[in-house]
Amino acid sequence: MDFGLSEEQLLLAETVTRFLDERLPVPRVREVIDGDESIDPDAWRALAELGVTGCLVPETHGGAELSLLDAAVIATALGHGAAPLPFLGSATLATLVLRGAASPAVQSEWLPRLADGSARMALAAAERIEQRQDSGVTFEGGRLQGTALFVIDGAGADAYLVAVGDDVHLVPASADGLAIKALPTIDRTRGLVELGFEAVAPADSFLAVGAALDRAVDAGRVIVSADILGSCDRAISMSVAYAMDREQFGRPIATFQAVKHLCAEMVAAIEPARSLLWYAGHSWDEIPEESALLATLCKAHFSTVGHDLVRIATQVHGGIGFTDEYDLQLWFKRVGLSRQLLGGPEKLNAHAAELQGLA
Amino acid sequence: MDFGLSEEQLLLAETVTRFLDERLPVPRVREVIDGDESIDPDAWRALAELGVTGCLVPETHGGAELSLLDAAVIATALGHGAAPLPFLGSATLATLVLRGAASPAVQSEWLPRLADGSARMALAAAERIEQRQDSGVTFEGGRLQGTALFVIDGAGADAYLVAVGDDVHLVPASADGLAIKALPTIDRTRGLVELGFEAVAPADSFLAVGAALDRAVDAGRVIVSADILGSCDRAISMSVAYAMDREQFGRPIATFQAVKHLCAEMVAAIEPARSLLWYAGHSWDEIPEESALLATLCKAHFSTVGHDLVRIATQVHGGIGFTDEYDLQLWFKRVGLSRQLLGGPEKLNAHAAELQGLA
Amino acid sequence: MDLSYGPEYETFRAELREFLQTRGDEAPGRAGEVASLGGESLVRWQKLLIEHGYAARNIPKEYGGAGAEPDPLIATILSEEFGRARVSRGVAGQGIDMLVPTLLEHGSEEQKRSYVPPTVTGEMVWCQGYSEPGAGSDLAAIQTHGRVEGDTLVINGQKIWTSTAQFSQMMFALVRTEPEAAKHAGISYVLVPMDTPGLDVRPLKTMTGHAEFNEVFFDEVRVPVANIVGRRGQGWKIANTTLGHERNMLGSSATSEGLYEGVVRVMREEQVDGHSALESPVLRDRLMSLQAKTIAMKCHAMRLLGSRLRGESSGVAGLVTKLNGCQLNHDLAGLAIDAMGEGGVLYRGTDRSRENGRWQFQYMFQLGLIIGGGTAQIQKNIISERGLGMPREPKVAASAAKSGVKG
Amino acid sequence: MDLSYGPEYETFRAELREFLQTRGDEAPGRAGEVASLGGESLVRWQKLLIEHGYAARNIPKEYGGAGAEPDPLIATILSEEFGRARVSRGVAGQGIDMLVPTLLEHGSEEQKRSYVPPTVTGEMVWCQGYSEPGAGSDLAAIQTHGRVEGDTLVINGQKIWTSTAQFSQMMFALVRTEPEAAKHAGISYVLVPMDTPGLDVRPLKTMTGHAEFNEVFFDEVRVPVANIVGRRGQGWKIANTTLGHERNMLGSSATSEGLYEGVVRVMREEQVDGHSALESPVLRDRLMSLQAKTIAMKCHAMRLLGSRLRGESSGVAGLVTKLNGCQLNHDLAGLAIDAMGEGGVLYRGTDRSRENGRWQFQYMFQLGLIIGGGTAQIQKNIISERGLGMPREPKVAASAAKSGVKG
Repeated sequence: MDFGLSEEQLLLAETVTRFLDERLPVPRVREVIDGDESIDPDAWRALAELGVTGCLVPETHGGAELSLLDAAVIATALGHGAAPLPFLGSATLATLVLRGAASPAVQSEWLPRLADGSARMALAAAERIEQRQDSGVTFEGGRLQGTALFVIDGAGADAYLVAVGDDVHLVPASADGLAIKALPTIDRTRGLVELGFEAVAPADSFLAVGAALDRAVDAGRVIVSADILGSCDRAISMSVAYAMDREQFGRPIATFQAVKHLCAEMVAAIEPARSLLWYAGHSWDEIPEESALLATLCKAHFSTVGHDLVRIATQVHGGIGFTDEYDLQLWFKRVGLSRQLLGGPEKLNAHAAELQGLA
Repeated sequence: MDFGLSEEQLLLAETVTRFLDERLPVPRVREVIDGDESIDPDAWRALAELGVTGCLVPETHGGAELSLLDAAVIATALGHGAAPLPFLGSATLATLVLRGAASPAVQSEWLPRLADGSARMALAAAERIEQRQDSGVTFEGGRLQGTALFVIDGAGADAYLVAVGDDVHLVPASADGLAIKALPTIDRTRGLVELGFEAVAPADSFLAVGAALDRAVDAGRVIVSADILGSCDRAISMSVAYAMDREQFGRPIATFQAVKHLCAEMVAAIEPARSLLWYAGHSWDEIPEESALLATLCKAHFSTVGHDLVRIATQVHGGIGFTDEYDLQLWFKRVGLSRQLLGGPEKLNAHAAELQGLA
Repeated sequence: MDLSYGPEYETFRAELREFLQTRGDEAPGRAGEVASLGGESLVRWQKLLIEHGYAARNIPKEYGGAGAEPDPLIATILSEEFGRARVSRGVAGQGIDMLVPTLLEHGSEEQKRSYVPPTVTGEMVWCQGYSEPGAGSDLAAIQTHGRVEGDTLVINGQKIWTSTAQFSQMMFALVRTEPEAAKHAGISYVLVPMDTPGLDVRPLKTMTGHAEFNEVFFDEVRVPVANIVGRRGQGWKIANTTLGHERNMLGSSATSEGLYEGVVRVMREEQVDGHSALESPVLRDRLMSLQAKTIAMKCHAMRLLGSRLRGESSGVAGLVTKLNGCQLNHDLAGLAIDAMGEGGVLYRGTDRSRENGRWQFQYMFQLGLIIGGGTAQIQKNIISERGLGMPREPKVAASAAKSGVKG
Repeated sequence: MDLSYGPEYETFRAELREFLQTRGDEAPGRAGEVASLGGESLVRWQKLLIEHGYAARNIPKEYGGAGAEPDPLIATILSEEFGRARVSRGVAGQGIDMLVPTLLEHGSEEQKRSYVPPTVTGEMVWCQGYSEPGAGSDLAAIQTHGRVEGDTLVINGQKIWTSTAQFSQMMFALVRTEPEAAKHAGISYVLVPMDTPGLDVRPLKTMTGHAEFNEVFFDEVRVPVANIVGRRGQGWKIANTTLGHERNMLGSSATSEGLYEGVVRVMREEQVDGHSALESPVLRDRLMSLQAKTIAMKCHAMRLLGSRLRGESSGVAGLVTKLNGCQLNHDLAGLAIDAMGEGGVLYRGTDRSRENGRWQFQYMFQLGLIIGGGTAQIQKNIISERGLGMPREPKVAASAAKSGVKG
């Protein structure tokens, strides 16, 4: 019996955090998001050496074949660093769909390249979460037609996995008839795109057997939760440090009970949530019969907790927390995006009730 | 243009408050609720002289024929005093149904007696708010059959108005086949009863034309809101007084920012709610086309605000607020009952959406 | 309770409507209700409004105003009718709203004659120089200082959160002129031409990605000592007479009403899984809770107006507007975002984003307002101390305060 | 992460199950998991449990315990299996949970031999005398004082919130014995027989309408000076070693899980307008939010257990259990009440009331727990100071503090 992170997981967290501190400190993050690309491809390739890019790729395809809890540990560090990297879209969602359902040939073609960071993919499956007006993709006569919205980490991907019902179509970014349009969001550390399909012929198509798509989305929800966790950790440590440093009315604001209590409320909210996240991550590999429910409740909970928490952190900071120059806003927005990604709290709570037969 | 209470209304509030301070101070309230009757009938009759019992009875029947806002001013004072008096059930709900729909003969028989406090009535219409299992009344062959739940201020009433659909049946408390059973609630300052009908022949029956029942329920919602307002005012003033008096760690707890902020949050929540209540009360007489929506939203809002507020007040008090001996619990429970009466927040929000065509 | 305005006011209203209908198209801009910046067409329009008594109404005629007695009901009618007609109300902003009342109360005759008339007509635009990086909630802690050299005040330091600084000719600023004096006592209220050498305006980008504010840097900025309003060292008291006013302006109920209507529209139109967001009972429940609060804030504004009309203090009721209003607006924007689902994250720059990112902008901007102009924390201090008579935070010896950090 | 217990523990679990199945019916009471009061059948059962190593497990054999090494996993298995079998775990309460560890650490050999064995078997029941009307959050402010007269300590004062006082033979109490000493330093930890003349127990009714607690009055209560544990004036330090433990005990996740299951049942069964409350999307949304929190608290308890197993400090994570747990339980009860609609207001004494007013009782009682045993305010102080290293509230001169009230 051992509930908690292992030595290896703590080391992994430390390694990724140190990497980000060195290679992607906040000034570099700002450079990346102010530039043309929404991610830092060099840093991503460099992370391949640490096993990050291929953490969910099987060893047979050159990956590290880690657990989802390991991946969540990585995602927490990436959230903590507000890293502009396609961990959710490419290393989690696309990787798991390929791993779960693609043919051996497709797996052999793509998984090694995802693992070594030389290629990136994204999953177009927002329709599974929310069906929206003016979007949706059909597949008829061997051609894809329509629009796929909110493709996470879709900017600069080499190929897209496009879900149409339970079918998945692999479309290279260079495919004829494919239009890729960036969707500017509040959080510029992660990129969403819209894909337009005009009679696009996929390079490959396969059926997402064994609920591979749902499993990938479950995993994605755990990973987004982990990202929120990392963001919240950062927001708390920035708030405490700021409160110790900043003086008002002749004393550090950390001596004001109101400020201390705001910090305490943030911690009180995040610590049980962290425990929930670990369990949800663990269950994805080890207790699959519980994992859909746990991933759903976990993401709903983090959406709410994170949302409240970054507001409190901004309030602790006062005016400076509202500026662009001060870094807290990066996490405020990152959590703002995460809250809605792969379903907001109302949506997920309704889904959780259905999963248990309570609705 | 004059938004706010008039001189007369302020005087009315003061008069009722003074009356309660003298005739129904808290020790007397405790005596009443620890006794056999759930109300103080002498105080009720004495209030007739102040025009309270008959405030909504037309002058032609010996009442004061005041506005609903006036009645709300009275209800605020009654809530402030945690008064064990049937203002909601008899002076508001039953009176308005009689006034709105009963025959001249029935009005002449009952309204003067309600006005002078010599009789009390209650309205059995919970089924209009929530239809529940194991309850409901039918009227067939001139006989009432079934069960009516949650009859507000029904204990010791001389007669009951029983709503069956849009028909209203007048049943004297002494009617054959009528069983009256007290329903113990958390708040002992107001009494709910359950009525059992075994082939009961009503003394009179009439149709609640012109939405008389709905109008009465709207008015009831305003009056409950006003009662919550008065309870909250009392909870705030008790909290502030306690905080100024009580010392911890060598100084009055009122000097602790956390305590001050809790008090500020209570005030910040209640003041705009007070404004809303006044407007909802005013609109019932003056802007009837808006008043159903306003009464509904007002009650939903007060249910939420009051509920949070008495919890905060209890927290400001610490352990003593949790004792029976200290009086704050009277208001904690009074608000707890009011929250659910005539519909809780979810129910009322849904109703408000329907009223506006938003659902 | 009487919500009618009475016949004399209805006459005023009718005349105003007539005016807005016949002359409204002379107003600058299209639909904006107020314009804080200058410009020829605005000045022309403002002069016309003053002539009719529709602007600068309570400013004495000798200083360029309409010279009427204050009448909150007239003020309300003006606000209602200009809003309804969607016509510019003429000059607004910190010059006419904050500086002019201050000068009329505390300024020298010379200062009144020089500054009030052009400010009233919109020919002179002002910005406010109060906040500093080290003095947000605690304005008395300002560090920008001026040393007196003969007839000249030489200012060094930095101001922050100055909106419209880039369009202003003048700033009214708080400057520490008596370094020896106690915290609140050493501050002066100074009028500074923005083109004075050494004064540098830099846009301040906020989390919204836009520069709604500026920073203003002072490097040996020289202004005449005569530009001090009132006596030296009195600035704190002078500034406080207008600060209260600003706190009331923020979080007005009209903003909430507009946002509420907008959320209903979003929820009606936004379709997810074939249902409008309005069909979601959970989101609808949130909407109704916020509608009750929106109406409550509108009623509350009417109540405060009622108190003013009766010449009564609004008491504690007057202190809670900002705390509630900004939070409500923020929550309304948050609901709109949630109603859009994943689409709620989109921001400016894509036609997929509803109203070009308006809701995310409001969500962030209203949070900024909760924080700015006296944080929620400070508002709660004010409510508990001024409103409830609770004691101030006891003074802490500086040594105890600092040693606490290590403790 | 490894949620299995390993074979040696599974053996222990199997033996325990066997025991519970074969001998469980010898336990007193029907289904209650713990019994804080005495009684012959409980003492017999407790002795059987100790013999098997299922109770008083870590208390040395010489003092009547089972003498095993502490093992959190064993403790967890015991809790799980007794809970599952719904069999009494034997003696519980403040004597065995709080006094015995304190005596083992700080008591004299004489005290250990006299008090530990009968406490362990349940023959001697204890209550705690810490809180006072004037010292709730601020325990160091206690006023109950003892003056030494030769070998005797003469106690006067009052204690409050003493549960089980009416069933106890003994109280362990904090008594100010050195009036000259500084606030924290003048307190002693004293063992007081409840039948001492001058000691008066009065039930304390709470807002639930029931007396879950008592007040205890001391009027010249005389106990031997030898009943002081540790040295005179050391009581504050001694009490604090066990207070931390109490804070962890409250708000355990099992209570929340039980309440959550209860709410689901209520919502499934409660029909309004022909629909179960579970069919209300708004109430269901609230239920799911609380389910997430309930599971989170369960995971959190496992995490704290994990830290203990590894011999690590649980850090800040260990400080947040009570603050979250009691609030969660309160909110769960609140949802159940809302699900019942108007029926939610019914309390004990009518068959129309579901589970005889259980939910209203829990709603109030859990609020009492939020307030008691260190209010939410104090919990937040602890989290920010011990957990985050933020400074303590700076000391305020008494004069400044009091004058503040008038200011």
